[in-house]
Amino acid sequence: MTADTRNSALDAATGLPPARTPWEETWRLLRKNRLAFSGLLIFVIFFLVAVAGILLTAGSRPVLDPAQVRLQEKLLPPLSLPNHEVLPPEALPPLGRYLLGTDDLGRDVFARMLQGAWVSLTVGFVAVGIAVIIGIILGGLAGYYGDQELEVGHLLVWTTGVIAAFLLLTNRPAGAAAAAAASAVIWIVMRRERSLYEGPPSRRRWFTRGLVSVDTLIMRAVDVMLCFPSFFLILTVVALLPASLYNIMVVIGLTSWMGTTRFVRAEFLSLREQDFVAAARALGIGDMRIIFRHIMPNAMAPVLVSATLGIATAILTEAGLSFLGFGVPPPHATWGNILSDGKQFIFDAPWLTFAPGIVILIVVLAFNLFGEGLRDIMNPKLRERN
Amino acid sequence: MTAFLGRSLIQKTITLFLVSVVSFLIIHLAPGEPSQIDPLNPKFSPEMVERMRQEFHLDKPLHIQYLLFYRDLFSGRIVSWRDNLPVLNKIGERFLNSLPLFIVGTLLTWTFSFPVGIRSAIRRDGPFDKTTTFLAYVLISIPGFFFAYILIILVVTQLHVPVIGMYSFGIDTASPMVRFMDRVWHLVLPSVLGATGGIAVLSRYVRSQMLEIIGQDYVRTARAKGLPDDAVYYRHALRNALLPFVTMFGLILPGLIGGSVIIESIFSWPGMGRMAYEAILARDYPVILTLNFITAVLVLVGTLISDLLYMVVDPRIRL
Amino acid sequence: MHFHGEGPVARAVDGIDFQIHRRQTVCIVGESGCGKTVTALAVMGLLPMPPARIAGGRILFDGRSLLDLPADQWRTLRGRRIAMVFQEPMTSLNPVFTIGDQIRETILAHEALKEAQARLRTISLLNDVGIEDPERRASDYPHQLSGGQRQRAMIAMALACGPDLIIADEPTTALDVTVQAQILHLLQRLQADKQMAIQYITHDLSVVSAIADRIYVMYAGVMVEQGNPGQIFQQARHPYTRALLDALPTKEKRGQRLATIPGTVPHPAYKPSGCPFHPRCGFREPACERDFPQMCDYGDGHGARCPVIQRMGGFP
Amino acid sequence: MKSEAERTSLQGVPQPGQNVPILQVRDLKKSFPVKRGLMQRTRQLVRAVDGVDLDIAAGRTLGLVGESGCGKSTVARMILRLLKSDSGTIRFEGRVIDALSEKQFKPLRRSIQMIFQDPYSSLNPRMTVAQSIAEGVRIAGIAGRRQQRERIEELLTMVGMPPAVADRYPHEFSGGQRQRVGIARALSVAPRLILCDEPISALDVSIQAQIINLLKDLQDRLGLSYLFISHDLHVVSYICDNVCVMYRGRIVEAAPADALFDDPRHPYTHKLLASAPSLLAKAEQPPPVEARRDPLPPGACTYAQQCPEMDSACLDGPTAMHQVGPDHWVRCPPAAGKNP
Repeated sequence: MTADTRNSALDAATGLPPARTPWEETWRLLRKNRLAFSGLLIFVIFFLVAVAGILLTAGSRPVLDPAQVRLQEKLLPPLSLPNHEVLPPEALPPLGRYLLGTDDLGRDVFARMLQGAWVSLTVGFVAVGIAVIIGIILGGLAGYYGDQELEVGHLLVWTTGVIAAFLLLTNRPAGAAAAAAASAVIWIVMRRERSLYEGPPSRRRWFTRGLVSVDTLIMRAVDVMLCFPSFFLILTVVALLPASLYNIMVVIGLTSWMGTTRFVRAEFLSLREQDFVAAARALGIGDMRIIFRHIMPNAMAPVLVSATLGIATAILTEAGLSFLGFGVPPPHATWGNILSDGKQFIFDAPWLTFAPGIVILIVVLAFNLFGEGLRDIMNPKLRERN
Repeated sequence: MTAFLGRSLIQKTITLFLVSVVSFLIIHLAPGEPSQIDPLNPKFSPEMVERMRQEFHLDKPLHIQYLLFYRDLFSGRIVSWRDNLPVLNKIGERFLNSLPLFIVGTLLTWTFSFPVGIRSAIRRDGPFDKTTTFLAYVLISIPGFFFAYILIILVVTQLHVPVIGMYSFGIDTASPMVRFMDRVWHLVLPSVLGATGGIAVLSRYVRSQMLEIIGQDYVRTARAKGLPDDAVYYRHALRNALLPFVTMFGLILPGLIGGSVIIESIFSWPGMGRMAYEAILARDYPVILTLNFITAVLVLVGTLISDLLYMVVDPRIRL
Repeated sequence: MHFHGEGPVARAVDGIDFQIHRRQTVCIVGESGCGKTVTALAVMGLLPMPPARIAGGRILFDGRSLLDLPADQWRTLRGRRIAMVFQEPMTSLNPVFTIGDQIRETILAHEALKEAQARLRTISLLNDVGIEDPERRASDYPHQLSGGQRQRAMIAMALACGPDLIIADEPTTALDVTVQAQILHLLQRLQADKQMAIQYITHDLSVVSAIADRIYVMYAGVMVEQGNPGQIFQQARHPYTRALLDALPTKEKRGQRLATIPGTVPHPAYKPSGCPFHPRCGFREPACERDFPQMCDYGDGHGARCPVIQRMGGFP
Repeated sequence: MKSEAERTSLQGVPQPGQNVPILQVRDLKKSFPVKRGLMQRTRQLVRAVDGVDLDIAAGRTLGLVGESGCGKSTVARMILRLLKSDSGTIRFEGRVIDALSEKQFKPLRRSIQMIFQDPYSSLNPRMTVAQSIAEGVRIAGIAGRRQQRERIEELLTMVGMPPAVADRYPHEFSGGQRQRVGIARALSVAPRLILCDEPISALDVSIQAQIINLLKDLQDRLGLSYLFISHDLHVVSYICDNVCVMYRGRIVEAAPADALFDDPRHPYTHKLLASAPSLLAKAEQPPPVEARRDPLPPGACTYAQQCPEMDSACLDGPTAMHQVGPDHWVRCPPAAGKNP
C-alpha cells in the first residue's frame, strides 16, 4: 500500500483523510523508524526467549538444567559435543551439543544464559515498574496539587499515623492504638476548624496554617535522593540486605524514581494549564476524572520513553551488581555472574565472557534504540510535520 | 543575587541535613551489625564485641549515635572500624589516587563529545552522523566491565603493556622515563573506559541540543542577515546550545566518587570508588557514611555552582 | 516550488508569478498554509532543502537570477540588498546577544567598517525606528524590550545595510492593534525616507488596505488575483477575493448574516484538481474541476484566475 | 435546597428582549503576586483585574475589548470559577455565585460554559470527538448509551459537523472544525451563558465568518447570552449589542455598540478605533503619543501615561465612571466634561 493511494482518497462522509487513531499513527511512524523498529523486534524476541527460558530451566527436572555439574566436561568451547562415555545419560545436554560451551564446572552455558534472561527481564521490568509507579504518583501529586499548602495539622496527622504504624510493626499495640487515636482526633479537629471558618490564611489558627506546599515537599525529597550517587547507594543497600533477586529489584526501583517524578510533574504542570482541562473543569468534571482521563493519558508518552530507557539502565545495573558479587545469589545464573565467573578464564575460555557480554549489549541496545525512537515518534513537532 | 544565594544556601543546608539523616537510617536500620560480620574470627570474642560496641557508641539509642557520628565527622576524629585509621586521611589519600583518573577522563569526555555532537547536528543524517549515532548507542549500551575486558585482551595481547594497578610491580628502580611511561600506560585504559560512556551520552545530548537550536527562529534570522554559515552555527546557534552544558560543569564534581566503582575494581586502582567498594564489603560504616556525606556536599555545591554559572551566561535570568 | 516530505508531495507553492518594483509596497495576502511564508523564504534562499525542493521557476532580483547564483553570492545579497522582518519578534531575535550586537553584526558582515563606525550606525538606526534613548537601548537584551520595541529592533536590523527590498512576513500579527498601527506607520515612513521596496505578507485584508500599492491574493499555493487596492477592494474579479471581502464582519453588516465561504482550506498535500478553490466556490462549473484556470487580464495590471467570472463579465 | 435550585433554573429560562441581566459582575478584583526575596515572601501584587463591573442582558451579547494582558481572560476565568476572585460579587440570574461552595455551585455550573481561543489546546488530543462531547452529555443527565450517542450526533449537526466525524481524533481536523467541536462540547450541558474567549482570532479568515454565523444562529435558536472577548474591533462591532473597553484591569468605557463606535469618548477607545485599519481607505494615523515614563501616583488613571488629553486631575485619585448618554459610561472626567 503506497502512501499516495491511501492519502488521495478522502473519506466520503466526513470529507477528511481516512481515520487514523493515535495508536495507528504511532505504529506507522514506528514502522518507518528502522532502528527503533529493530529494537522493538529484538525486545520481542528477548521476551519470548526469557519466557521459554524460565519454562525450560525451572522445576525439579528441567529440560535444560543450568545447575548440572559435569566436572569432566569443563571449559568446552561452543558447539562441542558431549562425551557420551563419561557422562551419565541424565547429564547429557538435551540439544546434543553445548551450544555456548561449558563453564569451569562443566555447566551448560546456554542453559545458564536462558536462566539469566529471565532474571534480566524481571529485574528490568519490576524495578522500572516500581520506579514509574512512584514517579507517576509523586510527580502527579506535585504537578496537580502542587499549589496546595500542607498545614501543620496535616503533618501532625501524618506523623502520628506513621508512629502508629511503626508501633504496630514493633508489636506494641497499645501505643499504636493511642497514636492512631491521636491522629484521628487531630484530623477531626482540623475538619471542624475548616468548616467553621474559611478566611484568609494569615488569620487561621496555627494548626491550619500553611507550612509547606505539596510541590516543595516532593521536590525536596527528589533533591535529597539525587544527592546519593545512585550506583553507590544501590550497592550499599544491596550489600546490607540479604542477597535475593527480589531485594535487587526493589532497591533499584526505589532509587531510580526521581527522573520520572520530575517530568511527570512538568507534564502535569503544563497540561493543567491547557484549555481542554479548563473546559473539563467548566463542565464540572471531578478532579479524579480530570487526572486519570484527561491529564494522565497525555502525560504517558514521556513516561513510556523513560521507562524503556530505564529498563536498559536497570539491566546494566543488575549486571554490574552481579559482576561485583552482590547480585542474585548463586547457584542461580545471571548474565552478570556468568561473566564475572568467566573473567578468570578470559584467555582460555573467552566465550564465558563474550556470550553474556554480547547478549547484554544487544538487549540493552535494543531497549535504548526503541526508547530513543519512541522519543522521536512521540515528539509532537515531528508528528505535526508528517 | 544575594537573596538567591541566601535562599539556596538555606535550602541546601536543609537538604544536606535530610541526606545525613536518610543515609544514617539506611545504614543503621539494615539488618546486622558490623560486630557480627565474622563470628568465627577468634578476635571477635564476646568481650571484644562488647568493647567495640561501646567504642563505636552502638549501645546508645539511634539519635544519640547520629549526633555522635556527625560530631566526630565535623571534628575530623572519625575513624574506620576496620583499621582504626582516621577516615578523612584515608579518603584524602585515595582522593589523590583517583584524581588523575578523574581529570583525564573528564578532559577526554568534554573535548571529544562537543566536536562530535556539533558536527553530527550540522550534517544531520549524513554518514558521519549515522556512524556516530550508532557508535554512541553501542557505547551507551555496552556493560562497562565487559568493554573493559575486551580492551584488556586487546591491549595485553597486541601491545603487551601492563594495565592493571597504578603502576607495575617493582618499577621503582627503573629510570624516571620508564616510570613515567609506565604510569601513563596504566592511566590510559581506565580513563578511556571511564570516558567512553560519558562521550557517548554527552555527544548525543550536544547533538540534540544543537538540532533544537538550529530549528529556532533566531538562527533563521541570522541566516537572513547574510551571515556566513560559520557565524550562524558557531556564534548564534552554539552560544545558545551551550547554555545547558554550563550547568553540567557543576555536576561533574560528584562524579569523583560515584562513577568509578566498577572500573577501579577491575583495574585494582586504589581510588575512591574501590575504597567505597571495600568499605561496603567490610560494612565499614564510618567510611561509607563519610563518603556519602562528601558526595552529597559535592552534589549540592555543584548545583549551586551551576545555578550561578547559568545566571552569568544567560542574560534572561536575573535574580 | 514543491515540498517533498513523506507521502505525497505537498505542493506548497504551485507556479506563482509576482513582481515588485522599486519603492513599491506589494502585499501578498493569504490564509495560513497557502504558501506565503514559503514564497518569502524561497526569495531569501532560506528554505530548508531537503525537505523542500524548488521544482521550477525563476527568481529575478535586479535582473539577476537568484536560483542560479552560487550560495555565497546569494548570501552576500541577503541582509545587504534583501532583508527580512519576521513574524515573532521574540523568537526571531537571539536571546543571548544585545540588540546592538545583533544589528552591528549585520553591518560588519557586509561592509568593511570599523567597529566604532558600525556602532554609530547602529545607534542612528535605532533612532530611525523610533526607539527612545538608543545608546542605552542598544545594550539591552531582547527580553528587556516590549513586543513593539522588539519589532522595531528587527526592522532596524533589516535596514542595517540600506536594502532595496524588505520582506516583512506578518510583522504585526503578534502585536496589539495600537502597536500594529505604529509599526505600519513606521514602515511607511521608512519606505518614503529610504526609497526601498517592501514585500508585505499578511493574512489580514484590512492591514493591506492601509499600506499596499499592489496586492496579490494567494490561495492554496496559487496567485488567484492581483491588482492595486482599488481594483481588489472595489472590483474583485475572483470568487475567493470577493468572498473574503464579503465575509469580513463590519459594523455596517450588523443584523445581516455574514456571507461565508463553505468548507475548509485544503491541506497542501490534499489539494483538489483543477482550480484549487472550486470545492468552495459558488460559481464553479464542471470545467473548474478539470482545468487549471488561466490568469484573465482586466487591464491596468489587474488580473484574476477565474475564466468563469470573466465570461460572465463580472459578478452578478 | 433542591427546591431552590429548581426555582432558579425555572426562573432562568431566558426571554430575549426582556432586559434582565443574566450575569452581573460588580467590582471584581484579582491580583497576582510576584514573588521575590529571601524567603519568597510576596513583595508585589500585579493588579490584573481592578474593579470590573459587567452586565450581560439575557439573550444578548456583551463585547469585552482590550489589548493582550489587560485582564479580559482573567475576568472570564473568574466568572467560570476557574480562578478565585479576590473580591467583588458575581451574580448569575440574580444569585450571588462566587460565595457558593463548590458543592452548592455544582447545579449552576452547567449554565455557564466557555469557548476557547486556541482550537489546538482546547480539545483533549487523546479523546475522540464523541468522547469529548459525551462527558458533557453525561453531566447533562442523559444516561443510556444510545441516547448519549443520539445527543452527540444531534449536537454535532447543530454545529454543522457531519455526525460521521464522531469517532475521529482532534488532530485530524482543521482549526475551524475543532472550534465547532469545542462549541458542541460547551452546548452539551445546555448552558444559558457562554463566555467566548477570542473564539475566532486563531482561525483562517475564510473560516471566521462561518463561526460567527454559527454563534449568531445558536443564540437565536437557543436564546444564549454571550460574553464575547476579542481584540478585533470589526468583529465586536458586528456581533455585540453592548461593548466594554478594558485597559489595564479596568473598564474605561461601556456603551451600546452603536454609541461606542459612533461616539467614542475615552481617549483610549479613540486610539483603538483609529488604530484598527479600515478596509476602504488608507488610514489617517494619529501621531503616536510617546509614553511618559514618570511613575504614576497610586490610584491615578492608568492610561494617563499615554493620554494626549491628560491633565492634572487625571493623576489625583481614582477616576469614577461618568454617564455620558443612555447606558454610555466613561471613566475619564475630561472626556465626560465635554458632553455636548
